[in-house]
Amino acid sequence: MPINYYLFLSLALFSIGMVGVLTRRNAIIIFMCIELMLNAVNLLLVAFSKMHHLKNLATSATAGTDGQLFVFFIMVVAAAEVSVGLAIIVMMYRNIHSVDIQFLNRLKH
Amino acid sequence: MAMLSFPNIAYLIPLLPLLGFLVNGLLRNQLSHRAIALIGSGVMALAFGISLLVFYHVPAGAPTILTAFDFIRIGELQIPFAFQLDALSSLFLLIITGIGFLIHVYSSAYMHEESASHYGRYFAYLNLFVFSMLLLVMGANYVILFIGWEGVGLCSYLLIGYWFRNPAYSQAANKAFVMNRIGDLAFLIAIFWLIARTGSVSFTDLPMAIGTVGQSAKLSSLDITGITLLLFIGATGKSAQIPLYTWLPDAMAGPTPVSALIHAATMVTAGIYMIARSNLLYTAAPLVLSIIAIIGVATALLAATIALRQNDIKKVLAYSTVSQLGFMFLALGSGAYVAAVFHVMTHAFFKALLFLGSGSVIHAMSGEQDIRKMGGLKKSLPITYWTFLIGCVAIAGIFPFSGFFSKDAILLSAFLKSPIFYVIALFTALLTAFYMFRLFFLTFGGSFRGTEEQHHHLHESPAAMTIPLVVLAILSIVGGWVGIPEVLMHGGDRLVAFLSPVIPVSSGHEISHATEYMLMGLSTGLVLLSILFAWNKYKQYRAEESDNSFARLLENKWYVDELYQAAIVQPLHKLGGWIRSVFEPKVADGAIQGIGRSVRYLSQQFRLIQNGQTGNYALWMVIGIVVILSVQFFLRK
Amino acid sequence: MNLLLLAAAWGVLMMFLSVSGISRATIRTIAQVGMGLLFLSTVAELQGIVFYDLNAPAMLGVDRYALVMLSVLSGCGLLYFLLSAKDMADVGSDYSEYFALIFFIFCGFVLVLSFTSLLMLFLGIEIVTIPLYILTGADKRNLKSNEASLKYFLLGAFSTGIMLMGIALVYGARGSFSTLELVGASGIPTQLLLGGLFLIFFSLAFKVSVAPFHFWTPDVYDGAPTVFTSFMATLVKVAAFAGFLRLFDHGFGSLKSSWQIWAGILAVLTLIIGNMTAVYQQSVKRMLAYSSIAQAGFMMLGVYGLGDAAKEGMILYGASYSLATIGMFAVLTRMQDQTVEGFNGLAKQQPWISALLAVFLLSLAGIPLTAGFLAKFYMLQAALPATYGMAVVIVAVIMAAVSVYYYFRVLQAIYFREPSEGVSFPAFAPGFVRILTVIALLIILLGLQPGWLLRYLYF
Amino acid sequence: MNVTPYIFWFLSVLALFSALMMVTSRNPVYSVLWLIGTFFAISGHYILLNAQFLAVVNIIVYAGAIMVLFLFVIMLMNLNRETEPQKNRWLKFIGALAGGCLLLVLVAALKDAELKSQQAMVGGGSIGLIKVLGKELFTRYVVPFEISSLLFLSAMIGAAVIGKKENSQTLNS
Repeated sequence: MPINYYLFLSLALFSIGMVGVLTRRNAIIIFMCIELMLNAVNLLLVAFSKMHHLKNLATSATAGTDGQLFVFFIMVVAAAEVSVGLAIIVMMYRNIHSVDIQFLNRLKH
Repeated sequence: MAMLSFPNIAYLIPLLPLLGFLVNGLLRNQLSHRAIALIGSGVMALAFGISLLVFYHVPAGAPTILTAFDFIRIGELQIPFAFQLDALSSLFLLIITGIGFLIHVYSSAYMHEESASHYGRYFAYLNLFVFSMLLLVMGANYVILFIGWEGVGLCSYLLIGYWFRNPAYSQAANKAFVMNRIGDLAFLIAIFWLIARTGSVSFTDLPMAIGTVGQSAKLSSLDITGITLLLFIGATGKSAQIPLYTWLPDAMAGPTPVSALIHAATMVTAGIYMIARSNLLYTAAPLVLSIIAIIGVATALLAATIALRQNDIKKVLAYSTVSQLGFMFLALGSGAYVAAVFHVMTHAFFKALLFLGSGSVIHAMSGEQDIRKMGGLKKSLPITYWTFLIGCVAIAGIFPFSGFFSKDAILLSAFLKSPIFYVIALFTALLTAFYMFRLFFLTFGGSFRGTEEQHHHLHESPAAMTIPLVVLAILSIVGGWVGIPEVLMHGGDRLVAFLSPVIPVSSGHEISHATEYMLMGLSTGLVLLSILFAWNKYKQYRAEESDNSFARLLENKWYVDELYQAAIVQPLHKLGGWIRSVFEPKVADGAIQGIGRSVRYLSQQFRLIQNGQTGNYALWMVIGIVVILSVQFFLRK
Repeated sequence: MNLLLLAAAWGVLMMFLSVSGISRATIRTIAQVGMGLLFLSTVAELQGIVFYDLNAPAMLGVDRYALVMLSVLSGCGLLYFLLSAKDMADVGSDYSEYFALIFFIFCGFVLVLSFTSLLMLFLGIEIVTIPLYILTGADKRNLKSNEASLKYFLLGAFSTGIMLMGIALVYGARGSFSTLELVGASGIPTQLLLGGLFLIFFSLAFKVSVAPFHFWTPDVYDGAPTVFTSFMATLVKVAAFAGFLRLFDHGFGSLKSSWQIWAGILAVLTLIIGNMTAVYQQSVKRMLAYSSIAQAGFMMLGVYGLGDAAKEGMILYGASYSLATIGMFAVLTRMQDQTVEGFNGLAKQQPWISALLAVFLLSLAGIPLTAGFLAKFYMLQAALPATYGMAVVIVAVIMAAVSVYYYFRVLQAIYFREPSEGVSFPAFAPGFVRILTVIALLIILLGLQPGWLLRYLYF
Repeated sequence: MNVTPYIFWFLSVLALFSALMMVTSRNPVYSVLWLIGTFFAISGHYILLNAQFLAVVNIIVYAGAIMVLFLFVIMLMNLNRETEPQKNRWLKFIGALAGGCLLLVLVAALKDAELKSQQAMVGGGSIGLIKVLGKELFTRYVVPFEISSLLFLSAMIGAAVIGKKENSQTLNS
């Protein structure tokens, strides 16, 4: 497939995630939107890795593995982030019984 | 013992006050008043002794550069922590340490009623100030000069705020600091400009920068104009010139010896020192020189008119300082750098004398500063009276007092620059004589107008205060004799020759002896007239708008006087009052407040954006990204 | 690489100490010893004594810049522990876990300072920030702390997403994550590479709180427990900047014609916003939070200017700014009233502490003969040769003057005001005062002899 | 007949549609479900690209573990109703506009990039297989692999610190 298709698809997913971050008020949904952004990146990385693989097939059999391994690490980090993030959200919820970020304005000055 | 011979011994000059600062600052609770005063003044005496040594050893040719250590080294740029010993710096060293020593001695008595802790702190700050001032004049490059420059500003801030029980004082300290900062800004920008173009900030590299030694200049004329202009703006802040002068009168909130040391004799002359130091650059920037001359003469006139109407003894002296600084800038602007330095020196003598004298008066009057409530102090304060008189005569510029020679040199240079400058400067000199003698007569002449209790307490100050007065009075008389103009005595002008390694002697205009005599005679005669007029008007002062029949009779007898009064004095009084009440708060301070207001407005706006909404923060980020990316990818090509 | 192993080991040790039931004082001592070892091991490595070599040049490459920066960070970290370790006990009950997290953050510092692959940069930043989210929210009983934590987390994760997209685009353009191969031999950037470069740039700008990506900073710094704000605002920010500089100097340096001007614009914007907003803050903590943005603007000048001056300046700035801010925060935590008025008349009762605070404030304001002045000087000198350098320098100088205003408000309160009614100042322990004195002396020493620290860069 | 393009378009439309539905759903539970849908579509793309390992991990880790965790939290908080108050309409509009602009800018900037003629290898290639990736992971990538353990350690400590109940739960704001 032309790499441009993947590029645009993943940019579109990325932007949808971003729009979600900008328009929603529920912290969990915002967090999910961020996960969507990460997945868009993952898709793009995999596509690029296959592109580089195709391009450098002649010189190196393992060209492009970097990209897929990077995706693996993104998943690792995302899992760690999720555990911490959800813990923070739950802590917040325990205190104010809401996950609405618009209530988070005690710190304005 | 190589360490203790010239030039290495010069390291001790700044180190001694620093030592005094550390000892007095750290141990002030353990030390007695006596020990504190001894340490504070002792280090100054030693520093003065060494300065004398340096002064006699300073070679006539190339400056001696003492490199203490490597300070800043960024790639090609090297800025060592170095001192430069030459004619100009050694002269300033003498003034600073000498007058500084006298003022320390004076302070030991003046501040005696403070608790040991405060007393120690006061001396520590004073020593720190002297240390910074010495860095300023000894620095071999603009960065070291700037360090001293900032240091003196900081100490001035601390010392003005020293009597912080009164909130107005800390306000004044703030104002002084902010105004000084504005000047410092320009200075710093000038330094970076210089670095960007020449890659060096050493004074010894200046000739190379303007390309006088056979190679092409590193600075274009635009660069030189810009740098010198910025340096001058820096100088206006420190040396209280229009428009950054209003802090100096307010700074009089500090203790009187502080006013004498910082706000009369030393710190405020830093701007003049800096410009004299950069004279090579300035000579290459005639436009900036003209601006300096205009600002200088305008400041001189403006401050003198305000001084006419002041009743606070220290305020009169403060405005007089501003006015005298204006004279010095006029000299600089006229290219007569030596005259400016000369006036710095004589002014240091007589203005320190006047301030210390006023301190003695205030001390005797139990803190009263209003000259309308004084009078007749001649009998109770004989030493103060005589020394103050000498100071007044010197500042008025009567032959052969020191002020005569330096002022004459300035007037001459102004005359050569443009007759208009000369006329205004001469007129300002008349005003100076007038308000100084008004001050003098109101304070010492006539009969006592204070309360009975004050009258009872009147006493001459202790020896620690009067001895500095006497020494300064002697200096105020003889101090000018190093610069007797050629026309009066062949080879009399030793200052020009002495400073010639730093400030090249310009082979400029020649002026006939007859003209020079005429100018001298004119100024002396007019000044004498002006003093007479002040004597007549204020020898028997009651109250400003008194309806006394005797006074009216007197005035009627002098019909000329009334004419004078109506045509000149009243308008001037009005002008002085107007400047003080309208111009200063509205225009000069108003500009500063305007800056403050716009900062406040911007601050409000920024705080509105910072509204605590996470979503909005993300939105601003995305907007930032979109804007930058679209400009980058679609507009920048 | 001594520090990486040691910090990881100590982090694990601290983690297990939490269940061992030993006293807090012992835990604190162990943590302080650990930080001291980190510092010593880095200094040792600087002298060529390497205990442990990771030997993965494709991932990590330690150079002298990284080592000097790491010794500055661990040295400041040691002083921070000595000053503030006690205060962490007031935050919550998980005393030893906080130390463990901070040791893990130091592992992250190593990665951020010595990465040779974008993967390590990414991992390093995550290892630094994930513990920070937790430390921010460590004061669980305090809603402000919760809120700050959540905000920081959401915005931080958002910016991580942007960085990853940038890395993906760069990978698409170059086929490698190595920072040595970020720019092709031709040196002509493709659109894809530029797009990736800019997205990474934005994300790093977020991490170091450069405008307009700085909005999280005041809220998070204000909401977080003050001990941790002190850590975040100093060491973390400095490390992030060092990484920023490393990537854009070594990696994208040859493309500076495209991004340099933006670095300059953002630096100017940051300086203006940070300083202007700090001016009217009443709370000293919040003032320091805004001023940290302003200081970030100055550090951004290093990214803008690049070159040796920027590197040296970054080290000097890191040291001077961290030392002064750590000192300020340590005193602030102990103050009863944390507004500017709370400092009124401190000089009368605590002259020595006041003098030390004065040194910190003067250094932050950039007054000569303190390290802060030289740090600013180096940064301005770095920015000077760049395109439009003079204009940026002028703005920076003006803003430095504005910053004097708000730092001096505190100084004024300390020296020129009478103590407020009913406010008593805390008694400072002698040991605490000694450490503060050491910090002040270091600031003055660096202000006189920057070469003392910087020569390690070359010898 | 080559079915690859059809699969590609189908998966892409599915991913985009699910993503849009995730963002616009009022009910958080639906959002989670739509997001899982997106993940499946993306996993489908991975399979199409012959990145089998990632496809499996994506399903197991993301769709399986992480999203279940989300669902669990939402259920725990009893948010499974359409209770979420909506943002100001203007803010929503501006947010969407900003996101849209970013997409537009990026697409416009990158559409003429050097990638025009490049292809991603579909179907073939062995680099996505566990064998190849595993070998790389434990040789060249062993350092980051080890270091990511630190990340998990700190996340673990973090979750414990944050999640543990404080003894005295006094709220002060």
